[in-house]
Amino acid sequence: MEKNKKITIVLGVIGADVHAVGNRILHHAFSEAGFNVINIGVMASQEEFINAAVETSADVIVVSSLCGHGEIDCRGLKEKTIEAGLHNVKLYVGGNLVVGKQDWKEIEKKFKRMGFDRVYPSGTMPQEVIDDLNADFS
Amino acid sequence: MEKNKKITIVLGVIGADVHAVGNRILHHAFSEAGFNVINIGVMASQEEFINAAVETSADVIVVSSLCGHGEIDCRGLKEKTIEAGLHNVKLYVGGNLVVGKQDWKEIEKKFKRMGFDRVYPSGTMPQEVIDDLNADFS
Amino acid sequence: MDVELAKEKIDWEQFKQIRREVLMSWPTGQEVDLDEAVEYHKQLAANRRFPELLRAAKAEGRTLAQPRAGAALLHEHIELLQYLEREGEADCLPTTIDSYTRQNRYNEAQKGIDESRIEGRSMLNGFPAVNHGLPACREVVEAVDVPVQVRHGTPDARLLAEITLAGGFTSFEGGGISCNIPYAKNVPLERSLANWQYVDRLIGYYQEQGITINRESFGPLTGTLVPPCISHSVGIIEALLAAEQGVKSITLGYGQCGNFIQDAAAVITLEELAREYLDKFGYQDIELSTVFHQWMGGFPQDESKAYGVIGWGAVTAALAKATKVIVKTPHEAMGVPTKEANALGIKATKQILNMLKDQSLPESEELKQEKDIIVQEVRAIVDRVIEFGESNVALGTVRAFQAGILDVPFAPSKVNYGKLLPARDNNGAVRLLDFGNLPFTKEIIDFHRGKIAQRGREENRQPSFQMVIDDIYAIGKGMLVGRPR
Amino acid sequence: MDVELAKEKIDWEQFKQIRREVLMSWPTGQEVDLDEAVEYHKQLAANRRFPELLRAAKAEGRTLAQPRAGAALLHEHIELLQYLEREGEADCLPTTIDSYTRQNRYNEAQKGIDESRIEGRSMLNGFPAVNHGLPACREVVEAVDVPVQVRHGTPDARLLAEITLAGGFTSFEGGGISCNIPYAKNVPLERSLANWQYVDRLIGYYQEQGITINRESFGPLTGTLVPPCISHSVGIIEALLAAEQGVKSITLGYGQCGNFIQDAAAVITLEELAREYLDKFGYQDIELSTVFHQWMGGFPQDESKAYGVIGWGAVTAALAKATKVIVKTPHEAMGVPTKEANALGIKATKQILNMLKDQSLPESEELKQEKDIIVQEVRAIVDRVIEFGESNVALGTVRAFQAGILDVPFAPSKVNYGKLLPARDNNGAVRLLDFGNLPFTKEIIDFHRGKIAQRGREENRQPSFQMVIDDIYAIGKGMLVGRPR
Ligand code: B12
Ligand code: B12
Repeated sequence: MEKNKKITIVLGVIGADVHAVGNRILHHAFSEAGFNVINIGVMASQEEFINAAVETSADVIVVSSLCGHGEIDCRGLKEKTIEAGLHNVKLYVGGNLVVGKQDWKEIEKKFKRMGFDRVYPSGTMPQEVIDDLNADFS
Repeated sequence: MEKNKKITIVLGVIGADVHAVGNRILHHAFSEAGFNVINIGVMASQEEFINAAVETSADVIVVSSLCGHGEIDCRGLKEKTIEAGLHNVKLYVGGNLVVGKQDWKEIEKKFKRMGFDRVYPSGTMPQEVIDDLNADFS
Repeated sequence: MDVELAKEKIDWEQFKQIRREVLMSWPTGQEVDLDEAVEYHKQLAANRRFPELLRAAKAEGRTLAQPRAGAALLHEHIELLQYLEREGEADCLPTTIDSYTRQNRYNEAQKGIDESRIEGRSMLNGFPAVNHGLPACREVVEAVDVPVQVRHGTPDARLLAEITLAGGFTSFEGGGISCNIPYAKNVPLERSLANWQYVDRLIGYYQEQGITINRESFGPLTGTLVPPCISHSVGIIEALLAAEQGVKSITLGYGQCGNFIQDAAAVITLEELAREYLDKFGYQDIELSTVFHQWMGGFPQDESKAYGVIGWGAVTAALAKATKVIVKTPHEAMGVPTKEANALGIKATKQILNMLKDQSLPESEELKQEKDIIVQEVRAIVDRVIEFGESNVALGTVRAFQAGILDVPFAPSKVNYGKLLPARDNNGAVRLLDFGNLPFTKEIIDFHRGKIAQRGREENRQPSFQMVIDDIYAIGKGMLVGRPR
Repeated sequence: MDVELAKEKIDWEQFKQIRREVLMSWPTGQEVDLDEAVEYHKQLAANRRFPELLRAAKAEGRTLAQPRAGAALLHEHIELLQYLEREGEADCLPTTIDSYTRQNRYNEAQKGIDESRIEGRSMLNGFPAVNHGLPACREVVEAVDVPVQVRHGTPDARLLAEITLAGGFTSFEGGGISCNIPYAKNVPLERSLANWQYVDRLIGYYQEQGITINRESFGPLTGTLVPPCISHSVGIIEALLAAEQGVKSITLGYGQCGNFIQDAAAVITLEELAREYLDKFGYQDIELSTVFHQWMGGFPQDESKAYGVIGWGAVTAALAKATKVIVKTPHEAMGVPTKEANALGIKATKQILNMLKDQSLPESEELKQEKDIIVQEVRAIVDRVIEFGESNVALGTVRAFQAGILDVPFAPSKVNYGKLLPARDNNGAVRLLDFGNLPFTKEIIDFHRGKIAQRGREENRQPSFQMVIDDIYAIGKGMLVGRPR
């Protein structure tokens, strides 16, 4: 990837989830860090993520799930990206991904198996993702 | 034991232990409950317990140990009662008997092995001991 | 929008027409029979009735502790509540509704129930009361000896209310604003307000039959740096709308901001101002109480630090003499708490509430100043809302949100104006950095500007969005004010 | 008693004579070389020096958090302190001394060390510093990056002070009254006062060499319903005695009573009154600070409830702006805490201290009244003590205790008069039910009587010893005021 092409991120909060604060901060942080951010906001369906990624030729889809329904809401997203021809688009997910306090190793495995490239626990600071984005796209 | 003979209790806090508040309350509670209380107070040595029991023909010795040194301080007390001919005197012990929060079952076993008839955890209310005294001496 | 917003108690015949449709939207709706429900409530023991408990607590000047809790499966949910009653020593209980049900997505809720059965653990973040239906609700209510409340955040809670109230719940949380702006993205205010007029009218009907149901507004809104003037204005409007439909027992909510003088001033003025406006509108016979929410924003991950946050919330609730406190848990930052973690939060809170039962915050110059500014701010907003509605409060609310006269920070809703920017002052009180279109006098604006400028000087930086971000992260990082590193 | 109580700084030559004996009382005494110790202190970094930390905290208006901690074996003790620094985020650390050492029973302490080695766990309730000796102390001090204080309750702490101060500790807790009355049974006051004049003179010597060592009085005394006037009087007398021997950095202690207005008033007046008396005696150059002890009486067994008690203590310390707070742990009712439990208590406390850093309790009528009464009471007592001593404060103290002019509730010591009976008033403030021989004016007595009578009326019972017992149990049972069932 050329150095001066801005990386495009589709950002959103999936499912019936309305937690808007983290989304707003991620938007701010990614923009400040020089990325091109397409923010589809809260309560975004899988289709909205896919459509936005197709329309903007996005490099990465960053999914937030805070409310606990991450397992149900994220299932099948990877398959839909492939159907849509987004073979090279990376999938990141983070937040409070499941209901309750569970073993993180298990959660990570579960979401990796669903096809996510990177999975982040609650409390992850934006800088960490920014560093990973820079690593994945350099 | 006759009904009208008052049961005599030797009460004290053993070793280098200065915790005086529980002692004062036990004294009050045992007296109110009709027992004859010989209170030798805090920082009482094993010898002081034995002497008081011999002098007053006590029925029971109630040892408190709060400060954590119960294991070291109580060792040998049973043997000393026997040497002193106090074969029928019962030995009760209670308080914060060891250093730190430990498995209660283990502590109880340890103190029973040392020769105590009854062993009480921290937080035991006076009424419980009074009930046991009444049971043991009726 | 063709929804009509009532400006007085909805005609019962008209109500019944809408009602038929509501009850048909999911099969369990058919289980509701209002006459039978009224009979059910009449035989419900006083210890299971929320309005009675609130009245008693208020008379004694004590603060009740209530957790949040809800699980996908009925037996699991009952077990949870019984545990919180027995081990957690909760004074009253909730039934927190899952977020599919909150969006009327009963099919997805059903999927969650089914998957929970298979996985053997709750896959939902709450209790899907509509799917479980009326008899299940009564099982819940009867399974415990303290009153149970429906807690949620549902823009269209009509069916939920029908089922749960007929199901014996004696308190219902929410409101046309507080269940929309923080909890939805695309729901027009006209619609959520009309839906909630329905809920209030339903409760008004129960009241006509002699059954008082408590109504509570969701004070914390987005839980994130919401200044008292905003949540108070919303609470007062929702109280007026509820009273209009015949509701007689109202609990006003407020989410802890963190500065105890501001928080105490908020709890005190919340009830005073609500009373003032209810009186003005002729609703003199309303029983009011207050509910204080322990810190509703981001929590520290560390459990002992979470206890610190919980403790501070308990202290403020007790000193401000709120009627009820909603309790957080040491798991808050992680996820829906286990029943054990939930009980720990309640017990820590109750220890403090009990120790402080006989103490309260004395009057002081500082407290008086905070109360004064809140009163001025709220009157400025609410008076304008009423004016905008030309005597129709609901309509005024819609117009006020359009105009940014009412504005909720960090709200996901598109109908929210979204220009307010709050930040803490140098003592941690929440002030405004950007006022959007709030109808504030120069005096009020200068007060806020002065307070925030003072902090800027202290921190040697210009107030900006970075300051706000720092404040949002602060409590999670063990601070109240987000100071620059 | 043939002990002589100094009324001015002890002559250095005379001191050295006693010193020879002291150092000979246990082999490790021979390790102490004062000149070498002074050199050691001179190269000790500022971050390891207590007086510097206290000065900085006071200037910033923040409250430091300090745990209690001590284990039998050296490596175990160091591990404990490092853990509390790293995981617990403690601002400063203690070395709590075991209770055999406190009674100079070094043989038994040695038995404890040996048994701990065999059992593989600490059989002592603290660190036996005398047995471990000087090099071990320096290992402790150098193992962590924050200052470490010796905490104990030793009537004769002369050897302990010699070894630990030469060992690099920069703060020493205790006093001739506060380490006797609550901590001993048969030790004459003349003797403990003289022993502590020795300790203070030793610190005065370091001061003469340019090394400031902080001295702290043990405010809580028996930790059980001790009214502020008693602990303040003791603290002020100990401060005067320390200043007399050349001590320049003094921390005044107070144990939380539970009513926050009384507690805040106590912290504020403690420093004001100490300053007043130090000035009166011509000691103008003393650096003062305050330490607030989280609830020192019986704790709840339940750990979440213990967190509640800890949180309330943290709030009061922060709002009253104490310089330091001594932290309890969720294991308090059980026993010496594990290092993990100890860290949890500190973290919960620090979360609150940090959140409240920028807040303080505003002045109010109620606060003013509490301050006034404490000031009146303390002046009544301390003035009489000074009068009794005919310009010899130590002698006055001995006579005052004999006469019951000074009296500590629930103290085990035979030299304590033992007639005071405290009880809570209706708001939880600690008042007096029986005054013993306290030299109080009718006005003060009427104030207490009125307050307790008010509670009696509220509870419909005559104030009696049962009320006191109920109060002692109350916090353990989740209350502050022990109401009848
Ligand atoms: C504020 C809040 C609310 C507000 C939200 C207002 C709004 N519209 O935004 C309100 C009160 C409305 C609310 C409602 C609910 N909430 Co809520 N809420 C919170 C809370 C306290 C803070 C969230 C927050 O704003 N944090 C601050 C921001 C900055 O942090 P953040 O959201 O975590 O985002 C950051 C990181 O997670 C990370 N991140 C986020 N996404 C991603 C993605 C990637 C790829 C990466 C790398 C990083 C990343 O970066 C963000 C910026 O730093 C959390 C608990 C907590 N965290 O302390 C619960 C919490 C998220 N809520 C929860 C729940 C259950 C609900 C409700 C269902 C029920 C309820 N308890 O009322 C409803 C659900 C509504 C819905 N349909 O979604 C649960 C989720 C449970 C679970 N996962 O097990 C939590 C964890 C609380 C709990 N312990 O029960 N909530
Ligand atoms: C107040 C207190 C003090 C005061 C005591 C004042 C005095 N002279 O009385 C002061 C501050 C001086 C003090 C000093 C110390 N204390 Co202290 N103290 C406490 C505290 C907080 C409360 C004790 C109390 O008065 N409780 C109220 C009374 C009514 O309850 P009680 O004493 O438990 O007694 C009741 C029951 O236990 C029971 N009971 C007692 N004996 C018996 C016997 C029988 C047979 C039965 C059936 C029942 C029974 O009935 C009593 C009446 O209800 C406890 C912790 C706690 N419990 O919360 C620590 C505690 C006892 N102390 C402790 C320690 C270590 C010390 C010190 C070594 C060091 C220190 N931390 O400063 C010194 C030791 C001094 C010494 N040489 O003994 C530890 C003991 C540790 C352990 N066992 O592992 C405890 C548990 C605190 C802790 N978690 O570290 N302490």
